[in-house]
Amino acid sequence: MSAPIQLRPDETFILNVGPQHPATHGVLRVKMEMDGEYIVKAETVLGYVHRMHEKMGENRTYAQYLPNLSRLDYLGALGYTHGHVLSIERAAGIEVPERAEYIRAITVELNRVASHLFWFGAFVMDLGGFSPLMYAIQDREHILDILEGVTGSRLTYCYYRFGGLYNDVDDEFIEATKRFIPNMRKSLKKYAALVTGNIIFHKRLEGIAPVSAETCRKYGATGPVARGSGINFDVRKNEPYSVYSDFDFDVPVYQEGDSLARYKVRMDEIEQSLRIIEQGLAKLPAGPIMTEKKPKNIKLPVGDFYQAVETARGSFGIRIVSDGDKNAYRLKLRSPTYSNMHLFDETCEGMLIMDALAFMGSLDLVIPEMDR
Amino acid sequence: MGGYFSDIFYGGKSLLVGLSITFREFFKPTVTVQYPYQTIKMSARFRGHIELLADDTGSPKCVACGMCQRACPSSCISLDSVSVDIEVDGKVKKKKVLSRYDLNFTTCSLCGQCVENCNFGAIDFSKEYNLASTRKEDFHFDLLDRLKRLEEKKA
Amino acid sequence: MILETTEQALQALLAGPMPASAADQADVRANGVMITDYKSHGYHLDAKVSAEQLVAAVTIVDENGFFLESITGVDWIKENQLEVIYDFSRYDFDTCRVVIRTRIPREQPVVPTITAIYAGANWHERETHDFFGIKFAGHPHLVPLLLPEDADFHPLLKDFKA
Amino acid sequence: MSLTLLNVIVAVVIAIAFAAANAAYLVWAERRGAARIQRRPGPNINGPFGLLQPPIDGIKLMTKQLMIPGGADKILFMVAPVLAMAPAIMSFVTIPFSENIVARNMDIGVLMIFAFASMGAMAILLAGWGSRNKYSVMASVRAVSQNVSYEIPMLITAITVIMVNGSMDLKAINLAQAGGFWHWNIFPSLQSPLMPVSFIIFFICSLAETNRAPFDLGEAESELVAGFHTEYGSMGFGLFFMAEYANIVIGASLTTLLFLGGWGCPFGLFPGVWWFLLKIYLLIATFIWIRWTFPRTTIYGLLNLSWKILIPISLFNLLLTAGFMKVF
Repeated sequence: MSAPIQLRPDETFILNVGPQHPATHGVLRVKMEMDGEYIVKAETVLGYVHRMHEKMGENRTYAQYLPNLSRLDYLGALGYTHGHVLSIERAAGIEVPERAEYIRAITVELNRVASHLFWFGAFVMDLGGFSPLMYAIQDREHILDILEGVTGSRLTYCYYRFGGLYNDVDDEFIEATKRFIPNMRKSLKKYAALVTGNIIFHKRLEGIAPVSAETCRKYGATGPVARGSGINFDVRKNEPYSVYSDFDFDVPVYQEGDSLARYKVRMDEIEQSLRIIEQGLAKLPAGPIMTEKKPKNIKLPVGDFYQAVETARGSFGIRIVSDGDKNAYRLKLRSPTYSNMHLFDETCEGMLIMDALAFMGSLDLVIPEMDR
Repeated sequence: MGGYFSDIFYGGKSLLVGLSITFREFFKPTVTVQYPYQTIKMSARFRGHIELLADDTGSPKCVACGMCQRACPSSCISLDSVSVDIEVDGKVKKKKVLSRYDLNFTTCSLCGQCVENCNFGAIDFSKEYNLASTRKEDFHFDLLDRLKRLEEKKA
Repeated sequence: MILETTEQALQALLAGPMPASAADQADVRANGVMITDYKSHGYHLDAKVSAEQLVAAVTIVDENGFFLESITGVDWIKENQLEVIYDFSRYDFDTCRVVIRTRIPREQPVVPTITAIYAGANWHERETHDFFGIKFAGHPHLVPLLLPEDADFHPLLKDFKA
Repeated sequence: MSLTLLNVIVAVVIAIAFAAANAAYLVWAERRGAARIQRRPGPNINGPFGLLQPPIDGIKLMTKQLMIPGGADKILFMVAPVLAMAPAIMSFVTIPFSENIVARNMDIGVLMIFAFASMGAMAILLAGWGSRNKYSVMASVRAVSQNVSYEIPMLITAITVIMVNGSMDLKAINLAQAGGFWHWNIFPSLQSPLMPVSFIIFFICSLAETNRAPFDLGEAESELVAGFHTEYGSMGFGLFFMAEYANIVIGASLTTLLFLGGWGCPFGLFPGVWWFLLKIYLLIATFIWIRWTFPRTTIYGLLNLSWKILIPISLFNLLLTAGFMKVF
């Protein structure tokens, strides 16, 4: 029997966006209190893919924890494993050969381009355009092929080791990467004409969900979200790690703080990553890819250690509290989208649902990385 | 008022530019592979599940030291050994021989720590990727048996 | 630059002597501010405060333009204490990472909330509550975030058995 | 008398069959076209070029269980898909495919098609309301406000054409455009110098009226899950799907008849049904092409476009045409 929907005209209703919803790209749930199509209040509910990676960090040795890091963010996994190996190397005082660091930087940047490409496609699909996703996936597929050729896997890489790399790159990798860069530049021009210049796309994003620099600071937003709000913050520049100080690249910053600015930041970042890859290939030194004393059974000194890296989504931090054992006493993962998504609840109040979902897309969410 | 018409003009132009791009893409060749009918070459470093390697005589190189078992983050390897007497130069010696090597592929995360930690080069990645099943038990591999079958096929 | 300003402000708050070295870190150390070796530890300033001084310390950090990186806990079961660690960093090129930590007894794990200062602390505090059972007094919505809604266990406590 | 009746029945059956066949094979064409744009092959397993895909999909949809969600208004829920399909088929009755191929020509053919087209909005509203799903209700309200606001510029441009040709009879309108392409309504004449603009407005409106991308707000899948047909499965969904494509064919036919000279040849040679079909399928290809190129507009962007751009321009055009007709 049908029961009438009883709502007074001034009454609001609850709309559950998720846990299964096309716009949330995974299992994220946003409980929205709606007044018609306007959002009165939103509450994000996390934890649908929570796997307690931090507890696993306490139970496993540092080396055994390596595969976990690539399961955080399946789109830009190399950045996260980079953070882990850097933190261990910092704490244990392991010197890494230059060649290994260069290869790390090149592969991380390739992975960043792949991640941004996938975000670009998925974002435009959020806005209703389907073809750009397919074009972006085509380009991303080339990167995955290149990375598969050197790491052996396509998404959940386990390539870096404490003190170096799992294996060296071959000529095929260098050739393929050199071929890829001009093709990618051509594709970027295509995306600029097809999507960035499109009037419908502009009208949908311009002025939508402005996030002020102060809000970013209060929520700890990093990465393209902060850079779209006029904050010139990139861990690669602010706190140079690895060999990033050797590269000449710019940090794209836009002042507007709206969804379009966040979009533009990421698209410009692809170009900057390509520049880093180019320079890295040109400068790639010869030499070993592993430290001479290959460390086995790493034990860290007692104390706290923090390492931040710039992943595709923002500043990823890893805090290790060690009691001198071969596994961590406490291992905290600071994931960037966790802080970035936190903005959403406050910012989307009073927005139309379609703008709010476009805004959510512009935050570049990867749910497993948020839930850890 | 001028903005009104220039908006319409540039907006319309951007739409035509978009249409011209998809029009050009329409006539380009397809890039996909028709998977079950066509396959692409696997890269040399592809990491499938692990497999045991045989020495010249066809028996496994593995000496059952258990390094792989200890290195594995998700403890998906389990192995057993028996000690057998063998005669070397007329003397009877005891030697550990691998009797069981099971891989629980359901929990394996393909990190490669086992292969790296093996001091005898006794395990390597297989190139198999067509692994699909509706039953969990199909992913509990008996690698010793697998090696035996591979050797028989070779012989 | 900012390192000295923040350090002085925190010193003034604590008004205590500075520990001589970082060597005795794992032992329960007295409240105080300490400059750490960035190269080996990854952060510049380490301030240990009491739970009552926490809000004042975070206010100092906020006034100096830091952003909240994360909040987490550590279970020091041997000392029967829980530690809450606040990480702060900066957006500008005056790189300075500040760690503020406080220890509380395990039996009564209560610290004041900092959501009034940093709105973004909301989720971090909820997460810490999930994992350690640390209560943040004054938190507007302290319900499980990453764990199920009805979770009454705290998995990162060292005596937690699944 | 009986022979006429038989004629009408046969014609109506043919109209239904044409609508159904078009709906089925336009889905195939859309999937193949989209695939080509995205550089994939598209459906190609079932039959040559995947041509057996539509009947197989149809069988699949028909064999599925018809589910009615709990708490839904059963009658409205069941009626809505039928109400979506019926007016679409009815409109075919009065569309002349050529001078002689028409089920039932009417003096007020244009009016009749517009009348039936407006009923599509009601089907969407009923579907959304009857499903008792918040997403569906939101989608249907969107779709109705969209349909209402785009009917206005569409009708105004249609009135411009009617004024120029002096008839509401689709056949008469086409006979007035007979001859070479310079006689077509799309080209500016002394009576109405802004006709190309009218054509573009009419084309945009027919995109919006058929709920096609970039105006597919009623089924915005990334926001409202599947819009008004979220709760529909089986043939209920199938009917909505077919109605959408039938509406596209009507939109394309109407554009052809009003602006592109209907069944007339561009060079005045061999007028006939083949020219008509060629024109409507070219227009439909453009519909598909547009859908796979652009992102979706916002609801306010959509209404702004209608009320701030299309309606003023079409009204101005109407006035201009009236003035020119009086002067020349």
